[in-house]
Amino acid sequence: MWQTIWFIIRSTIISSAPIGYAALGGVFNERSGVVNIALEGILLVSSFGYVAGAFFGHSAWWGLFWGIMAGLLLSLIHAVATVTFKINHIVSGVALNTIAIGVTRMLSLVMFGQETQSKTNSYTQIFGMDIQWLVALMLFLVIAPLSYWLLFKTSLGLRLRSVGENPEAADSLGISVEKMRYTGVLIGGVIASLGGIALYPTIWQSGISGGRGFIGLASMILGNWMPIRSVLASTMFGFADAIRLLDFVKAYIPDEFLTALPYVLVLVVLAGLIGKARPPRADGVPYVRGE
Amino acid sequence: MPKKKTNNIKYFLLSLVAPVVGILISAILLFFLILLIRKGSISDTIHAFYIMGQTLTSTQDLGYIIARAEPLVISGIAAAIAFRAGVFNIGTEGQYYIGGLVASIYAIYFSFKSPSLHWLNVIFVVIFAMLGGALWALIPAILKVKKGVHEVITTIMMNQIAYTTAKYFVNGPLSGVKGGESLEPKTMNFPAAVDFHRLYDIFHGHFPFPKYIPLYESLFIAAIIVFVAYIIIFYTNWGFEIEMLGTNPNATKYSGVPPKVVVFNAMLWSGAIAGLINIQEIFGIKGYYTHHMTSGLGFDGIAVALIGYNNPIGVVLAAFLFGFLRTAGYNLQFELGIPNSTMDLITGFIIIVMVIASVAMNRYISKLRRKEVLSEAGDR
Amino acid sequence: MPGDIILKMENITKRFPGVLANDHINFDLREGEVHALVGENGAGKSTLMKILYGLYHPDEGTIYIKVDGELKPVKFKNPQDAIKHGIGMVHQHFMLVYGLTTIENIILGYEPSAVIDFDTAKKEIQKIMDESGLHVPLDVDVEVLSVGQQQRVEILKVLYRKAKILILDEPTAVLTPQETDELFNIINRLKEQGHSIIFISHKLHEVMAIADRISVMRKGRLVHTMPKSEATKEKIAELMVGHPVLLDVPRPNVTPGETILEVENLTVESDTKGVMAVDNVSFYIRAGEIYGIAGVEGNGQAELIEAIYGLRPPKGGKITIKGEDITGKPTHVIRKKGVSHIPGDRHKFGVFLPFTLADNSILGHHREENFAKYGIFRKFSNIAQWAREIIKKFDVRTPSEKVPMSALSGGNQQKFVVGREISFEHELMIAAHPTRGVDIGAMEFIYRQLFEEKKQKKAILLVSADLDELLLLSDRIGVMFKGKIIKELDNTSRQVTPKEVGYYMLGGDVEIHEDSDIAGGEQSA
Amino acid sequence: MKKVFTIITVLALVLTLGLMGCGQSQTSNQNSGGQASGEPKLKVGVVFDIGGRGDKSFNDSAYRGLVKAAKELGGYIKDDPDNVNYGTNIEMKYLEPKQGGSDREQLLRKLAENGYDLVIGVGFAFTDAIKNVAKDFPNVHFAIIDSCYSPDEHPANVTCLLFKEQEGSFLVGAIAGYKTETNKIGFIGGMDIPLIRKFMVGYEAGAMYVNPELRKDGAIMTAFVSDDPGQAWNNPPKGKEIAISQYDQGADIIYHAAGGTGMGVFEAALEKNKWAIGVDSDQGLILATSDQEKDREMAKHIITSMLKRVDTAVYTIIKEMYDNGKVDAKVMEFGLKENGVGYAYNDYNKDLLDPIKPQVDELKQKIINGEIKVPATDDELQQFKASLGQ
Repeated sequence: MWQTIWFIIRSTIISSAPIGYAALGGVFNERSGVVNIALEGILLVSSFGYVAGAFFGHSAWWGLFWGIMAGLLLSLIHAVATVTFKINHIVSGVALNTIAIGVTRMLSLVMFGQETQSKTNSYTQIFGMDIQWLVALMLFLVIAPLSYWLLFKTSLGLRLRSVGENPEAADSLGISVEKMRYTGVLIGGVIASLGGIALYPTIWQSGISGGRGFIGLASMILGNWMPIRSVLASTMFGFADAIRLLDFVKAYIPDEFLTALPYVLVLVVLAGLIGKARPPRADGVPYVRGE
Repeated sequence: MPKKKTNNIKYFLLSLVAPVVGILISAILLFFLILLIRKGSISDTIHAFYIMGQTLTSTQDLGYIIARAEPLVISGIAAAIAFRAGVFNIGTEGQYYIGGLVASIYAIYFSFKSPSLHWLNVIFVVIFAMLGGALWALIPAILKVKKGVHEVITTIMMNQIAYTTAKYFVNGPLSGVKGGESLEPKTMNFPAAVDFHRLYDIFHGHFPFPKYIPLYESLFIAAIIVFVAYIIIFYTNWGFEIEMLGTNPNATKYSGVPPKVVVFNAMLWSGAIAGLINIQEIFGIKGYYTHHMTSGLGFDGIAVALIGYNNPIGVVLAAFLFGFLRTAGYNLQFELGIPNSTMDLITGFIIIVMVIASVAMNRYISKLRRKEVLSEAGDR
Repeated sequence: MPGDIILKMENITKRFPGVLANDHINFDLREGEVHALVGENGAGKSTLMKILYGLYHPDEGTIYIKVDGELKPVKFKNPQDAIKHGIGMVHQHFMLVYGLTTIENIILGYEPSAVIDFDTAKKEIQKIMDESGLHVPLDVDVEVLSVGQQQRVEILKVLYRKAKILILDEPTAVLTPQETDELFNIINRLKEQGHSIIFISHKLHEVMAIADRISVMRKGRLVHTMPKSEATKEKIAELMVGHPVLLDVPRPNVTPGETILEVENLTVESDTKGVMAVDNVSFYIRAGEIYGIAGVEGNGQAELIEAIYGLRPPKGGKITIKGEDITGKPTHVIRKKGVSHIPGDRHKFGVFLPFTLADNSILGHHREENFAKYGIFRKFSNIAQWAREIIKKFDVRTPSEKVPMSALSGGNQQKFVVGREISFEHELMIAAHPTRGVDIGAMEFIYRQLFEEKKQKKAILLVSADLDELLLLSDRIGVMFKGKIIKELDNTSRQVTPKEVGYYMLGGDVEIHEDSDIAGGEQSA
Repeated sequence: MKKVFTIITVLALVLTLGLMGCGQSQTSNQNSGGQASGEPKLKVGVVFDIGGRGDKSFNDSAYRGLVKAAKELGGYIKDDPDNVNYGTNIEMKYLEPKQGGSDREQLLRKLAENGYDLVIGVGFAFTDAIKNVAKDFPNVHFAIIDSCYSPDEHPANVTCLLFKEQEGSFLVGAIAGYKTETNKIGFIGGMDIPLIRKFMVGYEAGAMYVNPELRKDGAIMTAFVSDDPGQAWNNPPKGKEIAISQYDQGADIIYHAAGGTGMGVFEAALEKNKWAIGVDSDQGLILATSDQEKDREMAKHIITSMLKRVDTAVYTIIKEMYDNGKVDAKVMEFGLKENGVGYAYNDYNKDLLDPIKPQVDELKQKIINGEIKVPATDDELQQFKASLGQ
C-alpha cells in the first residue's frame, strides 16, 4: 500500500514538472500579453539542448546552458514575430512548433548520426543530485514561489502584468510595452526550458514532449493565469498521469476519460460553470500606439 | 482607363512580393541546412536544389503534389472562412478528427452495401463528415457567442478532446483489431461500396498520373469546396457579411447585421468544411478510421489560409506550395538522405517569414493606393 | 494667488495626414492656477495635451518648463520624460489597468524600488490622500471602484509622481453632479498646495466655476486666452464656435405631414450599469420636418440614437415608426421599416475602409432583391450602378466605384455615406453630426441634401454639436441635458437664437437648482 | 528593430556553429558518397518504424540484418552515416518516417516506385500500408515484420516474417525465475496488444515453470506504458517511473518489451541497483560496448536480453531474394528452432548466466523438441499454469 502511495507521489512530481514549467512559462508569456502555443516546441528543443549540450560538453552544466539557450532562442523568434512584427501569435506558435520538430530531428542526425533519438547522455547529475529530480523539485520549492514573487512583489512583475492587461495605460505611464513583452516571453521561455530539462535528461527522442506544452496551457488556464495555482493545476494532470497505470484505476476508469478530463475541466471553467477564468485583457492583442 | 489597369497589375504584383521574399529567404536557409547535413559539400547541396526543381517536372511528383495539397486546400478554406469573419478557429485539427469519425460511423453501420449506390455513400460521407466537424465547432461557437470566451483557448482544448474521443471509439466500440493479429489500432474496414474510387480507375486510364498516385474522388470534393467557397466569399451576401464582420464589427452592427449570428455561422461552416479535411486518407487510402492518421493538417491549413490571404485561389496556391515542399522533401530524403524534418523546419520558417512580409506589404500597398487615388481624384 | 509662469508652449504645430491638428499654438501656465482649455471636439485640445505629455512629438515649436526657477526648453521623447518634469495627465478615458489593485495602479511605472515595499508605498499614498482629500480603498482591484473613485486613483497616480502640473482631460464628462462638486473641491485644494492645473472641458459652466484663466481653441488654433474676469459663457461659446462663413441655404417650406417617429417615455441605460443615459424622453417627428437635438456632448444623445436604431435595448418606454412599435427590435428590422442613419463616427460605424465604394454603397440593404438574387447572390452590375449613381448624385470625388473607401478624403467619404443613406428608401433619417470633419463645400452640399430630404417629406432627426447647423436646419429643437429633453424650441421660422439654445444646453433652469452651490454665483442670461 | 535582427543572427550563428563544432568532434568525419559505381543486382529498401535507428532494440536489430547482408553478400547501404560498404551486389537503403509515423505508406511507395526489388516494413504498424502498396506494385516484393494477413487477404507479393516471441521470452522468464532473490519479478510492455502479450505470456510461463514461488498471485507484476502508439515506444521517462514502482514493490528483475521506452527501465535498474532484461537486440552487449559511460553503467544491470532476431529475418529474406530473384507470398516463422529468438549470452553476462546456463539450454531443447508447449495467449497461459500445479 505505502509503495503505491509512494509511487503515486513520486510519479506525480516527475510527471507534473514539465507540465508545470510549461504552465509557468505560459503565465509569464500571457501575463505580458503574448499567447504562446510554442511551449510544446520549447519543451522539445530545450530537452534536445540539454541532452546535446551535456553529451558534447561532458557536463550537466553545459546541458543546462544549452537547454535554456535553445528554449530562449525559440522564444526570441516568437517575441520578434509577435511583438516587433505583430504577426498573429497563434500562427507564430504553430510555425515554431513545426520548426522545433524539424530542427531537433535534423540536428540529431547531424550530431548523433541518428534522427529519431540522441545517444545516451551520461551527465545527468549536478552536485551529486539527479538533475531531473533537482529541476522537478525546484519547480515546487523555488521556481513557482519565485515566479509569484516576481510577478506580484516586484516592479518588473507589476509592469509585466500591466502591459498584458492594458498596454495603452502602461504606455501612457512611460512603460515600454515592447520591452515588457519581450521580457515576459523570454522569462517564460527560460522557465519552460527547465520543463524540457525535467522531461528526461538521459535521452532525447523525437516527440518526447508528447503534448505536455498544451497540457501546460490548460493548467495555466485552470490556474487562472496565477503562477502557484497553475503549478498546482499541473500536479492534477500529473496525478492523473500517475494513476492511470494503476491496475485498480485501469479497471474502473477508461483511459480516455483521464486524458480528456483536464481539457473538459478547462472548458467547464471557461464556460463559467465552475469558478471563473479571466485571461489578461490584452492577451494575444498586438499593441500599436496611436489613435 | 488604361492607367487603372496597369495599376491593378501593379498591385497584384506587389501582393506577390511577400510570398516571393518568403520563398527566397527560405531557400537560402535551406541551402545552409543542406550544407550542414551534407557536411559542407556544395555540390551535394546544389544537387539537392536540382532534385527539388525536378520535382516540378516529373508527372509522378506532380500527382503527389496534388494529392498532398488536397487536404491542405480543404483545411485552408475551412480556416479562411473563419478568419475572414475575424474568428480564429484553430480547432480545425480536432474538427477533422471528429468529422472523419462521424462519417466512419456512417460508413461502418449505415452505409448502402450495394456498389451501385456508391455515389450515395459518398454524398452521405460528406454530409456526416461536415456534421461531425460542425458539431465539434459548436461548443466553441456557443461559448464565444454566449459567454464571450475566446475561441483560441476553447478550440485548443477541443482539439485535445477530439483526439481522445477518436481514440476511445477506435479502441472501443468501433475497434477492428482482430484477435491474434497484431495491428495498430483501427476501426473495422468500411464496406467496399463506401471506399472512394481512384481517379485512375474512374477515367479508365485516360489519366496523366500513374495508377498508384493516391488521387481519389475526394479531389472532386476539394475542387467543389474551392469553387463553392469562392462563390460564397465573393459572390454572395453570406461571404459579404462575413467579410464585413471581419473588417469592422461596429459598422457591421450599424448595418443591421447581427455580429453574433455571423460569428456563429462562420464558426459552424468552418467546422463543417474542416470535417472533410482528411476524407482522402480515411476513405481513399485507408478504408478504415484510426486516430493515428496524419495529424497536423488543421494547423497546416491555418498557415495555408494566412499565406493565401484567406482567398480560395490563394489557399490553393499555398497548399500547392506545401504539397511541393513535402514532395520535394521525400525526394531529398530518398535521393540524398536529407531528413524530412528539414522540410518541417523550412515549412515553419516560410510561414513566419511570409506572414511577416505580407503584413508589411499590405501596409505599404494600402498607403500607396490611398496616395494614388487622392492624386487621381484631384482631391487634396 | 497664481504666481510665475512655469510652463510655456511656443509655436506648437502638429500635422496629421490631411489635418493640421495644432497650428502654431502658444500656451502658458502659471503656478497655482487653473487654466481651462475649451473647444469643440476636434479643435486640437487633446493633441496639444498629448504633445505636452510626450505621447506625440510636435512638428514645430518648443516647450519650456521651469526648472530651478528658470524656464528651460525641453524635449519629451515619451511620457516618462514629461513625468520627470513634473507633468501628470488624467486622461478622459481612464488609463487604469483593470486586474491590478489601486495601489499597484498608483505606483505603476514609478515604483519606489525594484522589489516593491508595499507598506512604505501605502504610507506615502496615505499621506497624499490625507493632504488632497482623495480617499480610495487601496487593496482592491480598481475595476470594482466607481467611476468617481477611479478618477481619484488617476489623480492620485499623478500626485504620487510628484507632478506640479496636472492635465485634466474632460474630467467631469463621466461624473455625477455630486462627484463633480467633490472634484472641484479637490482641484481647489490642489491649487492651494501650489499645483497648476490644465482643465480641459467643453462644459462652460464648469469652466466658469473653476478656472482662473481660459483659453479657447478652434480648428487647431488657440484663438484667445483670457482671465476669468473677462470671460462670460456667451463670449466663450462664440469663440468656440467662431463665425463660420454663413451658409445661406434656403430652407424649403414644407407643411409637416403625418407623424413618422414617436418616442414616448424612453429610458436607456448607459454603459455604466444603473446610470440612465436617456431618462424619460418623449418627442415626435412628422414627415417633412427636421427635429434637431441640441446639447453638450455626453448628455445622452448617442444612447438615444442607438436606442431608436435598435443597437441598445431600452429600459423603458416606447418607440414607434408610423404607429408601428419598433421598441427593442433589431437593427435590420428597423432599417427595413424605413430608417436611415448617418452615424457620427463614420470610420467606426459608417464605412468599411478596405471595401470598395460599391460594397460600401449597399450596407444594410445588401440583401434586397435589387442587389442580390434571392437575397443571396450579389448582383454586381446593379451594385456598381447604384454606387455610381450615388457618386454622381452626391458629387463624390473618386476615379471609380472600384477604389477602396480608405483611398478617399474625409469629406468625400462623408458625402458618400450621406448619399448612401439618403438613397435608400426611408421614412426617417437619423443624422448624427453629419458634417463633422468636412470642409465648407461639403457641408453646404450636405445641408442642401438634408433640405431635399425634407422636401421629399422625410422625417429627419438631426443630432449635432454645431449650434449653427442645428439652427439653420431644424424646425424644432429639443435640448438634451443629462439624459432629459429639458426644453423644446420652435424654430420653424428660424427664430431661435444660439444664446437661447446655449442657455438650455448648459442646463438652463435645471442647472441653477441642481448645481446651485457651484454655479450659483454666476448669473446666466 | 535592426538591433534585434543583429542579435538574433549572431545568436543563431553562435548556436549552430557551437553545436556543429561539438557534433563534429564526436562523430567521425566521413566522405559523403562512398558508393561504388556499377549497377547493383538487387535493390533492397527498408522503412523503419518511428523508433528509428539508434533505439538499441527493434530497429537496430533490423539494421544489423542489413549490415549482415552487406557483409555476406557484398553490398552497401546508401546514405548511411556509418558508411557500410562491402561491394556493389546489393544496394540497400533505409528510410525513417516522420514524427508520429503517418507517412509510412508514402515511404514504402517511394522505394517501390524507384525500382527497389524488395521493400521491407519493419514492424506491425506497416500491416495496412504494405497491403495497400503491394496492390499497386505487383512486381515489387514486400516483406513485413511482426504481422500478417488472413489467407484470403494475403497479397501475392508479400512475405510475412513472424517470430515466436513467447519462446524466447520463456527462456528469459526462466532466467528471471532462477535469478530472483525476492521471488517477485516484473514485466513492462509498450502497448497492450496481442503482439506484446506474447512476450508477457511467454515470460510468465517460463518464470512460473522454474520457480513455483512465482506462480502465486501478484508475484509477477505487469504493466503497459500507454495505449497510444505515439507514447508507448518512445517514452523512457514513463518506463523509468513504472520500473521504479515495480522495484519498489519488491521486484528485483524486470523484463521490458517496449522499444525505446526500455532505456528508462535500464536507468531505473541502475538507480535502484536491480536487474533488467532487454529485448529484441542484445541490449546488454550494445550498452556495454557503448562509448557512453552511462550506457556501460546500465549494461551492468542487464542480466540478459530476449533476442528477437529481426536481423536474421531481414538477412534471410534478402538472401532468398538475392539467390532466387523472388520471394513467395508466404509466412516465415522464426522460433527457437530457426534460431530466430533466443536469449543473450555474451562476455559481459556470462559469469551471471553460467551457473544456470545448462538448465536454460535444456529448456530450450525441450521447447525445440516440443516437450514444452509455450503459451502465447492469456488463455493458453491459464492452461499452462494449471498444468504446472501450485
